[in-house]
Amino acid sequence: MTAPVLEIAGVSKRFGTNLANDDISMTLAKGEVVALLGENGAGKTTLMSILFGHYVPDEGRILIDGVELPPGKPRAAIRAGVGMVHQHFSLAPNLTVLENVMTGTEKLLSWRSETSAARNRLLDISERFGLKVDPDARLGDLSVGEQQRVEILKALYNDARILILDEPTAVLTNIEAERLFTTLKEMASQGLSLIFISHKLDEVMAAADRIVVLRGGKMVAERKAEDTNKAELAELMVGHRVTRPVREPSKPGAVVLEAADITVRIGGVDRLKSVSFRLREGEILGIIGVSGNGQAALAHLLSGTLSRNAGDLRLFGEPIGNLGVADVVSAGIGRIPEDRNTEGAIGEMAIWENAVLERITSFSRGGFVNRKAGMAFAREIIDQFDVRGGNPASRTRLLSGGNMQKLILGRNLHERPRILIAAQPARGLDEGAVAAVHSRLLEARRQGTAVLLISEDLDEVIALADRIQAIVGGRLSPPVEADDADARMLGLMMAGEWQANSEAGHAI
Amino acid sequence: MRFERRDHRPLYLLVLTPVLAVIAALALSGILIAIAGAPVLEAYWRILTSAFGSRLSATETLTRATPLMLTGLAAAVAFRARLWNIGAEGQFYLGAIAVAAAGSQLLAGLPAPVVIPLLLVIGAIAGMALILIPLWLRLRFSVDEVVTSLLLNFIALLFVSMLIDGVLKDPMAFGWPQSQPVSDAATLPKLIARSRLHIGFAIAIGLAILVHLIQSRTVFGMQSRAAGLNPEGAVFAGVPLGRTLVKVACLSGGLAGLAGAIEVMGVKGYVTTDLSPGFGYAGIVVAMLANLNPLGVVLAALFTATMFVGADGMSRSLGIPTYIADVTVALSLLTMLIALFFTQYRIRR
Amino acid sequence: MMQLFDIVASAGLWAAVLRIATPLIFGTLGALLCERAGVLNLGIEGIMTFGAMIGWLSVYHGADLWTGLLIAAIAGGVFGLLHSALTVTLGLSQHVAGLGVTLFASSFSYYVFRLIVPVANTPPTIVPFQPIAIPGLSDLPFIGQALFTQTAPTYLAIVIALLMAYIIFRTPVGLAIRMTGENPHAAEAQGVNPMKVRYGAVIAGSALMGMGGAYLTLSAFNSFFPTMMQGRGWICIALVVFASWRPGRALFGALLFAFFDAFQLRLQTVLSGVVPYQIFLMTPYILSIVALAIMARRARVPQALMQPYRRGER
Amino acid sequence: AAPMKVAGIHASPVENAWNSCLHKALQDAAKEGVIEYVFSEGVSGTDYPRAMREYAEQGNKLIIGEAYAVEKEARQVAADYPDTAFVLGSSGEQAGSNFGVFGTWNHDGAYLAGMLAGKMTKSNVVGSVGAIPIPEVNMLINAFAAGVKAVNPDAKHLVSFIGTFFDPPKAREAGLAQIDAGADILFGERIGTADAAKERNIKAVGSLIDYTPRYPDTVFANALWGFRPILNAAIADVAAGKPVGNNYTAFGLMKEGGSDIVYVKGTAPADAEAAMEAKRAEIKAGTFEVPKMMEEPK
Ligand SMILES: Nc1ncnc2c1ncn2[C@@H]1O[C@H](COP(=O)(O)OP(=O)(O)OP(=O)(O)O)[C@@H](O)[C@H]1O
Ligand SMILES: Nc1ncnc2c1ncn2[C@@H]1O[C@H](COP(=O)(O)OP(=O)(O)OP(=O)(O)O)[C@@H](O)[C@H]1O
Ligand SMILES: [Mg+2]
Ligand SMILES: [Mg+2]
Repeated sequence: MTAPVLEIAGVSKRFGTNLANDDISMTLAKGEVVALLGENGAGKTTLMSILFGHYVPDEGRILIDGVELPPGKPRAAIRAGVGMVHQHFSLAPNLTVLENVMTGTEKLLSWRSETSAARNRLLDISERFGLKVDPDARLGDLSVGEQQRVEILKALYNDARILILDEPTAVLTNIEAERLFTTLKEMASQGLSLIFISHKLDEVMAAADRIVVLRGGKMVAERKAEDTNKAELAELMVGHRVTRPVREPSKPGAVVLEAADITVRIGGVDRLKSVSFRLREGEILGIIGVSGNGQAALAHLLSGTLSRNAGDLRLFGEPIGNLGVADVVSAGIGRIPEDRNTEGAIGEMAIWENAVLERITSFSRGGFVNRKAGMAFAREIIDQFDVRGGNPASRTRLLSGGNMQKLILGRNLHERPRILIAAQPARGLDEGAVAAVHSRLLEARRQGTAVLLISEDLDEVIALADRIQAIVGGRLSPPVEADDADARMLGLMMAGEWQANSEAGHAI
Repeated sequence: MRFERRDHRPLYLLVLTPVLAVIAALALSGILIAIAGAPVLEAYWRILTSAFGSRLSATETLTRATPLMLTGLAAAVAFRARLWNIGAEGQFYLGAIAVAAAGSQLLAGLPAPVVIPLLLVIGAIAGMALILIPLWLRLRFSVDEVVTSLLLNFIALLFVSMLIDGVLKDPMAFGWPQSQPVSDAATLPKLIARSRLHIGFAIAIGLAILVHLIQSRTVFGMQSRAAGLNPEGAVFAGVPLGRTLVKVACLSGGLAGLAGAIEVMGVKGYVTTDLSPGFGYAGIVVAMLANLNPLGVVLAALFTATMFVGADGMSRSLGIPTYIADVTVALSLLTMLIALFFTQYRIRR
Repeated sequence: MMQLFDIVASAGLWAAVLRIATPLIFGTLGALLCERAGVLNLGIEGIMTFGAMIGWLSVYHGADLWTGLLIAAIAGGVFGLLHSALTVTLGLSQHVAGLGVTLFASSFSYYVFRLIVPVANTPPTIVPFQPIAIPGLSDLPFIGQALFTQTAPTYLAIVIALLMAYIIFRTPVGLAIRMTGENPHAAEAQGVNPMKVRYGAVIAGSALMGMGGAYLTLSAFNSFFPTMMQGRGWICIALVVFASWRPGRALFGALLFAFFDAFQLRLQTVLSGVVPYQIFLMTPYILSIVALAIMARRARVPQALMQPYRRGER
Repeated sequence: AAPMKVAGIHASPVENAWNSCLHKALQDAAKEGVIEYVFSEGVSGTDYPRAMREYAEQGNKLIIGEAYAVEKEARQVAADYPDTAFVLGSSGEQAGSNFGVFGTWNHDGAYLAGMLAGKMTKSNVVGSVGAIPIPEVNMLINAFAAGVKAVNPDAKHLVSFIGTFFDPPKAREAGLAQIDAGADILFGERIGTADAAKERNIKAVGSLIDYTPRYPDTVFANALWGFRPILNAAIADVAAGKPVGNNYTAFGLMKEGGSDIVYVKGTAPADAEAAMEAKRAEIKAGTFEVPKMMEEPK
């Protein structure tokens, strides 16, 4: 075997009392694709940040082609050929693509930016790797997928030979993700070495040559892709066997929520166009679709933060007007927002406050908050939903994504809602956390809750939903029974193919 | 060298760091005092006695702390909700002029128990009215309120200057631009006779406690905090964002207006354009020193007033330039800010 | 109406506009540079005061005018260093640190001035910058007298405005500054040290503020007075927003503001006593707010403005 | 006898012309060994009463300053410290036995300077730049204008206020604006005005103190005001144990020798100087009184 391009030797890093990386060593060969796998908080991002010079390790060394990198110097890492695509994009929305890419690439104290040369070079690279972008577009105007491309181009522009991608597909649609991995494979064949982090085992199995698993800051396993399988990886990650729960047959009850010809217009654009659906007690209705097709508007409408421009909504059989958040909550509708960090929780507030904020009227009297009751409520959620990493009084920001999601689930399911609007409930979670969220949703269904599951993850929807509708360009397809559906058919629906066939009844 | 956020704040640190800050500030201003040729140790002693050494100095310190508490609360309330109200100075003046207008003309002749509460409310309302302008601009046009509220300070001051030079001018002031005085009934009773300390001081402390209760115990307090920390999250949780901000703004502007009202009714009796030596701006610093905690504001205001009154008196008794007082206050604020930082962070490597 | 027209058509008005605008141009550019890198510098009022004091004091003690201006710039830079230490290294709240710097810098200026300069019946004077008639241009009718008979710092201010526009939009360091103001994490990820960029921008910006203050004592007037800054620094903070963080527009904004001021001074000579003088003085502030309301939607605030950047913290 | 302990409290920095009159007189007295002088400057309205009390408690016998912004409280303080004498610049009346007041009445000089200016102007436009229209500023500007009108009824008189006591660059701009509007002689109630005149090579009149040394070829006349006579009278009263609850303004009048005009001879036409000197003599003799007009000049 040839000498590794990258060697991580005995790296440890401590945050306060928390040992985030514990004596980790690994290597990467030229042209190799390594997947880094682990639960939320296992230390993956930390390790990669050390490699890139964001963090200074407490112990250990990073060697590129056998030469040690000075710790804590991103510039040195870039020079040595390391490129990093961050878990949370590091881009400036107000600058152009070219400006985002060019930052820091020239000698700082020169009298001129060689803009046109840089534009040509960027176009060359984007041509070569099939990553198409408009260099002069304002970054904030691009879709998430395009922004991801810019992130990769940034690294390639710096002549990266080692590319690190931290959860690159967390915000991409399946199609975009597939396209990305094709590109990455292509890059590897051109001699680039890659490390990517992902929670999606399918991706890992499909794209990686080798898989490294972290747990609790330690490296617990290393496998060649051909020598392992999804089940083993899941078990290695979590430390015990994980199985995703399966849906049992159920008898849906009465229709609790019915939408007819609903239209929602935001800023002059129709985000929802005559959308109709029916949601029954004890069933999960899955709404699939590529993000940006109206899911957010649908979720916000039903969550009480958006009002409709046209159409009828019937709740428990009664026609209703526009709903505010308070109405929605008091009507017994639970809501799991798409983005737990911005909408789902207020990071700087205590866990108990986040638990009660949306139903504050039931935890207050005469305008005064009943702190004791709130704390008790939070403690119950923490116990029942296995929220780890904090007590009711600690700041919510300190919870990991999975645990924050459990908190959000808990505050909604605790009161056994009649309807639950769940938008991307398992996004970015590790295998164990995904299983936990899924089983909670199924349990709610068993207890008679009507669940509207909005998701981009086909596997998730097929596994959980009783019926499935696709959302495309603000329109909703007719429902199909999940048992009749397969990935190919759903793929067609997500591409908007139902319209052609819908006249022929439910021919598919 | 890096800074790392502390998980726990040990008690000794919370006590020790402010003390170190004061020592550092005094050491630095000691250098300046020495340069002026005055005995440094004696200067320190004079600072102490000038702030608390006699009945006069102690009551003066508390009197000067009173408006700082109120403007400090105004800033703390607004900043908690991320409403960057830099306009307390202008709100202070509007509160003051409203009280002067009402207290000298409209309500003259009413007995004290009626007129005093009424005037306090009027002062608060005037402060609210002014802050609603930047708030409206923010909600309607998304104009950053830092700048608009700052600019409104100058407009408010000129407006007051115009009034006290015109319709509200005191004809007994021989043409000097000053407002008519508020009636005797409208003068706040003294807390201590033969001093300037008035019940406004007690009102300020009472309001600090009230604001503390509002912020820590009420639904509105929780919602305004949520709105400040994460507006999107707050909206999702059903917090009426606009309405909450309006309420926060009214509370903040009201407190600043009240500060002006109380300064007029308690101390000066009428309005001139030099009523406030920057109380509105100082309130911002007081609020930050207090970490936006309403009860902390009381302490921070007392601290600031102590430093000022102490150093001011010291300069007089030692015959060094009066400006040393502001220098000492500024140094204490800066060192105190740094000290507060180190109660939250530790140095690593 | 005729009188108003005469005022606007007088070369004297436009010459005054440039003079009144000069300290504002320096200050606004300084504040703009800081904010482009993500740091609000409310220390400006104090830094300008100190610049005015130290620049004047240096010349009073024998330095030549340009050295005085340079010393004011350096002193401004030193206060910029203080502000950076507080807001960049420690990441303290930028409002408050700025107000603290202003309080310190201005009271310190007065204290030093009082210690060093003996109190005299009238404040001691220096020989300030003299107007330079630019040969050829200054002989042009109207424009010549209006624009080309200023003192050297005024020309310098305009050159700096154009230079800054070039640097911010056309050079690598300008891009690094903009990126730091938009997203310091992204800057760091590209190997640009946001801390250093912020330090540099705040120090350089504060140096400009110091020069703006010095203009008042080295050109607009020939003595230093405590309290002479009169809120000019705060105006600059407003002008930065008015200018949507663009140097060219900052130049325009400063000139516009100065126009209001020069205009009201002249309007008083024809309308004296009819309208309270406070109304005239208010106009520039009111119009600034109106302009903000009109422009705000289009303004692109640096996204990381007022957000501290701490390495290794999320 | 040991020098009397006297304290000065200045709301403005002592560079401010008015305060500098007080400050200079006090410093001179201290140099002569008559008094022992301590002072505070830049004292805001809120802090002013405290400064008075502190100086009183420190055993100062006489406290000199300005009550304008604190008229009510200052009297309160005086009442609380009956053993200390307070003599303050004020628009109000004296109070009790220990609270004396004085005004700044140098309008006689301003009137006389106006008489010179009225004969000197070629454009027939003169201008005055003031701080804010308070009575004593108004009186001064009105007297100047009256002097101009007395000798040249057709002359036009421009007035600007800069809205603050302390912004010399702004006063200069206001002066330039008046020159642009045609004025060729400026009356500078505020420092900074003469700078405009100097820049445009016209003449200016100063107020309170003698500006001619500072602007040799520009300021040709000054309406002086001397505080020393007032101070001497107050010191004498205190030393003699007499109550100081008097109005000391008169000691600052021209006919009492407190104020005067100084001018550069030969700048104005000889007949103008002669006419002015005649008026000056009348004022000193008490046969002519310059009108006291306190309303805002138009
Ligand atoms: N800046 C920080 N300050 C303090 N602790 C941190 C910091 N960053 C990470 N940690 C700690 O390090 C541990 C590892 O975090 P890291 O972000 O590396 O996890 P991860 O494996 O990337 O998780 P995920 O899959 O959720 O992205 C966490 O448990 C956390 O406690
Ligand atoms: N500033 C911080 N200080 C200390 N611990 C932190 C900090 N930020 C995050 N953590 C810890 O990091 C761990 C992982 O957090 P992280 O945000 O990576 O979760 P995540 O699952 O990746 O969330 P997301 O899905 O939103 O990316 C958590 O255990 C949390 O306690
Ligand atoms: Mg991670
Ligand atoms: Mg994650």
